[in-house]
Amino acid sequence: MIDKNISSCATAVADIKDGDTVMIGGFGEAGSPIELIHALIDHGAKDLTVINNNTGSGRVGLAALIENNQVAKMICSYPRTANSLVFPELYRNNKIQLELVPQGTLAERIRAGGAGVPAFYTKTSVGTPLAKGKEIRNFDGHDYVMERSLKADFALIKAKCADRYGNLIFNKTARNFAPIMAMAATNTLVQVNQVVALGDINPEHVVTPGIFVNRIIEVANPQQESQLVKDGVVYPPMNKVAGE
Amino acid sequence: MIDKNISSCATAVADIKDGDTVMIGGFGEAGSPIELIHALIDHGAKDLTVINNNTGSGRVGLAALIENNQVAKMICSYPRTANSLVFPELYRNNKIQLELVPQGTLAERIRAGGAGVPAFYTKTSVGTPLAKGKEIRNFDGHDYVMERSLKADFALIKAKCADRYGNLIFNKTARNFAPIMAMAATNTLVQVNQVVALGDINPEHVVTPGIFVNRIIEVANPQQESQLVKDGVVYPPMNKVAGE
Amino acid sequence: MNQSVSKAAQENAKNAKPERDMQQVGWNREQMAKRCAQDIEDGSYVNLGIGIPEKVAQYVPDGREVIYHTENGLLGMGTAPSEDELDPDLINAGKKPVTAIPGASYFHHGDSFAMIRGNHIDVCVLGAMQVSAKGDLANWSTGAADAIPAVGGAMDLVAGVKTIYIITQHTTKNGEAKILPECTFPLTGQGVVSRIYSDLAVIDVTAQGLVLTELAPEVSFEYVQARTGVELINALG
Amino acid sequence: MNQSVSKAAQENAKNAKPERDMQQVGWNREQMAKRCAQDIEDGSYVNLGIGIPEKVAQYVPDGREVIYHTENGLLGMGTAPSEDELDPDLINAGKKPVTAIPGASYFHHGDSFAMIRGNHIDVCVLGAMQVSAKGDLANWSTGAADAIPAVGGAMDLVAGVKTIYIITQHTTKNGEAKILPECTFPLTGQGVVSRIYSDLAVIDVTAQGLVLTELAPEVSFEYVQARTGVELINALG
Repeated sequence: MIDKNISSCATAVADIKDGDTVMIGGFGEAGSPIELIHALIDHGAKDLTVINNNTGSGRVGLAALIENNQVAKMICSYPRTANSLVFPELYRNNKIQLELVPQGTLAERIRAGGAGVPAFYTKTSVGTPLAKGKEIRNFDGHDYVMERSLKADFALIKAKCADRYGNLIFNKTARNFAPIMAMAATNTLVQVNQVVALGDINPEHVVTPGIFVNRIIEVANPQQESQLVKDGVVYPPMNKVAGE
Repeated sequence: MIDKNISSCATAVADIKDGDTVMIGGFGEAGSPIELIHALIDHGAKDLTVINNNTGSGRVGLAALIENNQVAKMICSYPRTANSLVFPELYRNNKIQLELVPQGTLAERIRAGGAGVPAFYTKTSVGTPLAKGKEIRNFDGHDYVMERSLKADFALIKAKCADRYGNLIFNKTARNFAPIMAMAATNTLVQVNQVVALGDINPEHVVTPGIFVNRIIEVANPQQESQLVKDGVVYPPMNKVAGE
Repeated sequence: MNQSVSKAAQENAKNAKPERDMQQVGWNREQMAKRCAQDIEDGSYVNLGIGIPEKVAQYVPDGREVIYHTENGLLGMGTAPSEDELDPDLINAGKKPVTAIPGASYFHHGDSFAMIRGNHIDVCVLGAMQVSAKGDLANWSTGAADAIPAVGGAMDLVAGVKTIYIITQHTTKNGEAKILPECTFPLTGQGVVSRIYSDLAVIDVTAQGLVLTELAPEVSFEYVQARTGVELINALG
Repeated sequence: MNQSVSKAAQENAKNAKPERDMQQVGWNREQMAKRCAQDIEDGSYVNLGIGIPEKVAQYVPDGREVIYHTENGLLGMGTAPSEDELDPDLINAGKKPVTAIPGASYFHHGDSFAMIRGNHIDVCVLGAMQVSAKGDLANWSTGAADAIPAVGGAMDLVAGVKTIYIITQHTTKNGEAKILPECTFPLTGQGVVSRIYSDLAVIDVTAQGLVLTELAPEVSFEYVQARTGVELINALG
């Protein structure tokens, strides 16, 4: 019998190893799997390569994972945002690597990783510093840059609903990178607001078919990143310096 | 104001020119836009390159378009099926060209055409006659073949519902090639069973966003290819030889 | 897959041509499918080819939940429909009417073959015209000049699915070997086959060569070897 | 887009440095957005960058229906939400809360950038740090050594959208020209800009060079030319 439900985020992330590549869903806070990220902080795996569009904000979620020195390298398109404090400081001090990728190329590299395409060509970044060192090739009179696919050992994503097969639906623009990351990771871990019965999701409405999902963890009332940042929350709490 | 509704299939296909490339949706009869194809037969554009997974069956729809000598070249994965009579005879007599493409490569080439990717690499067909003359390249110890994208001047597809923006939903496995063909064609013509009001399709359930659709034609009760074949229908009727 | 064999094939497969018994020897079609079904694990995502492979679904042992993929855009394919359920828009890759189980999902061809190409399907069971000692598969064309070439999704499946099982008669109707040192027909894929379920035996493709791991009842290793174009390793003796 | 300008930029842009009037000359931010909005055609699919470009949506003339794309996965973006409508899962590319109009659709990042890369979006309006005579655009980085590089979707947009409009102050805060023979900052894209809407003028990028087609009220061609790093073609006189 297929039942991808896992009892806790801690159990779900338990086999993430030092040095693994981890894709983390979300665009800003929309779709950010805060509870799974915090479980990964508790778990402690280090030297991770993390793929996310940004680098988190405040001192929770992805930013906290970075602050906790678990991330050796970020692959992202926009590492600085409002309330992004952790990454810029580490980056300026050469304590974290950055592979900067245009957002659409990042998405397509992930999609290619999931679709069994090792490399593809795109016009994006031709003639810019981000094409440096990459193969340029002319097709039909236009220059394109060759980009390699991205895969991951784990994907940590958030969805609205799942059934026990792992079929997923999302909420509005929180969908963003999750469906393609689910395709590109060996192990896809999904925190969902609600687990529903098999058949409750109309087969026409499934966004991510269960074949791309390995573990489901129901987190009925997930925390909201912006609220945590507003409240000055620091994760893990012990990282908070006395007197702060 | 945006209203992509067109009054008739005849009007919708009127600007298809001799020599155009036309993608036609459907996998067998599921999703085959019979009424649009018949309008194209009435219209008469010739020397077409047609992209479809098959070559039609009986003497209606795509098979009839081929029989009517409008197709110079087929790009498809499986040109012979049960009740496929027209193509094999023309092919054996060198009256039609065939570019045979593995089904998944066909799909990915179309998707690439729609996604602005001029070429990509795939393992499919490596070491087989279908890779002949194509670039083979090794990534991470495995050989891949380079495949070019496919685009079209027109796509003729069938959907279940549309709104005036051109947002589409499909019925079951009749979805097949339609969403990617809609992306890859300059002009996407869609026959739909029902046109609904704006907002009647849940934004979470839209399969093909309206940006990929140019013209909608409501065909409330489309003909079913298998029924036509069973009934011995020939299109256009005048092609039926006396005494048949 | 077209399992018929051309004149060219008959002339090429010269390795072993004992007379084929008219009487039933070894497993019949149902039994081959049943034997293969034993190796479909609980929780697998499986794509079944047209013909005998389709029958595998009927024989998966009780207690195992298996999800069937059909490359025309459905995960969670069910059994054939009743008259009432029949919908010409709900078909399988063989263009036959099917049903969808609770927990199914529909998607377009691009996404469907991303599943295949991206190594997400666990097992694909296909028929064969020829299999080589290295696991090369030929099952789409005899290479005959007058044939209408047609490949469908076969090349994508063998290139992308994690494990490829072959169900095939051990020899052609005329008794020629289908398991050969090299395929003489055009390939579907190189080194893609993991295991062969024939009417006579179960044979694994390994780095050491073809290993016979199981014999049909009342069939001897020698009987199988005599009908095989390459030397088999006998794991039973 | 970060519109601040580094020391390096100040040193590099030596072509034209007249004193900037403290008093308002030419169009203000709202007027620039309004002028640009006149050129957004009925039925267009439009992506608006952060900052002044966002304001364009407010000024599209009545009677035109325009559909806004935001690259984080929404076609049919509406106005800012009321308190009641606010949903942190419904945001734009600038991570600000938005709404969705009837007829909207959600999709994932792969599909969203397929729309962009595949030339399906008609118009993108962006800010600029520098624009060259050939329509090269620099709007993502000053190239300063200590800057945290961040590109977002800018390179994808300029490479994939059919028409790129730029709304920008004609000069930097220090009065240096932003329209230059060559961009000195790292490029976002080569030869991608179609038209520039500055506070002083509307300028088209053509094969013949930069063509001034319109002047802000009370602004002379000579005034604009003096603040531009390349020779302009005057289409008005």
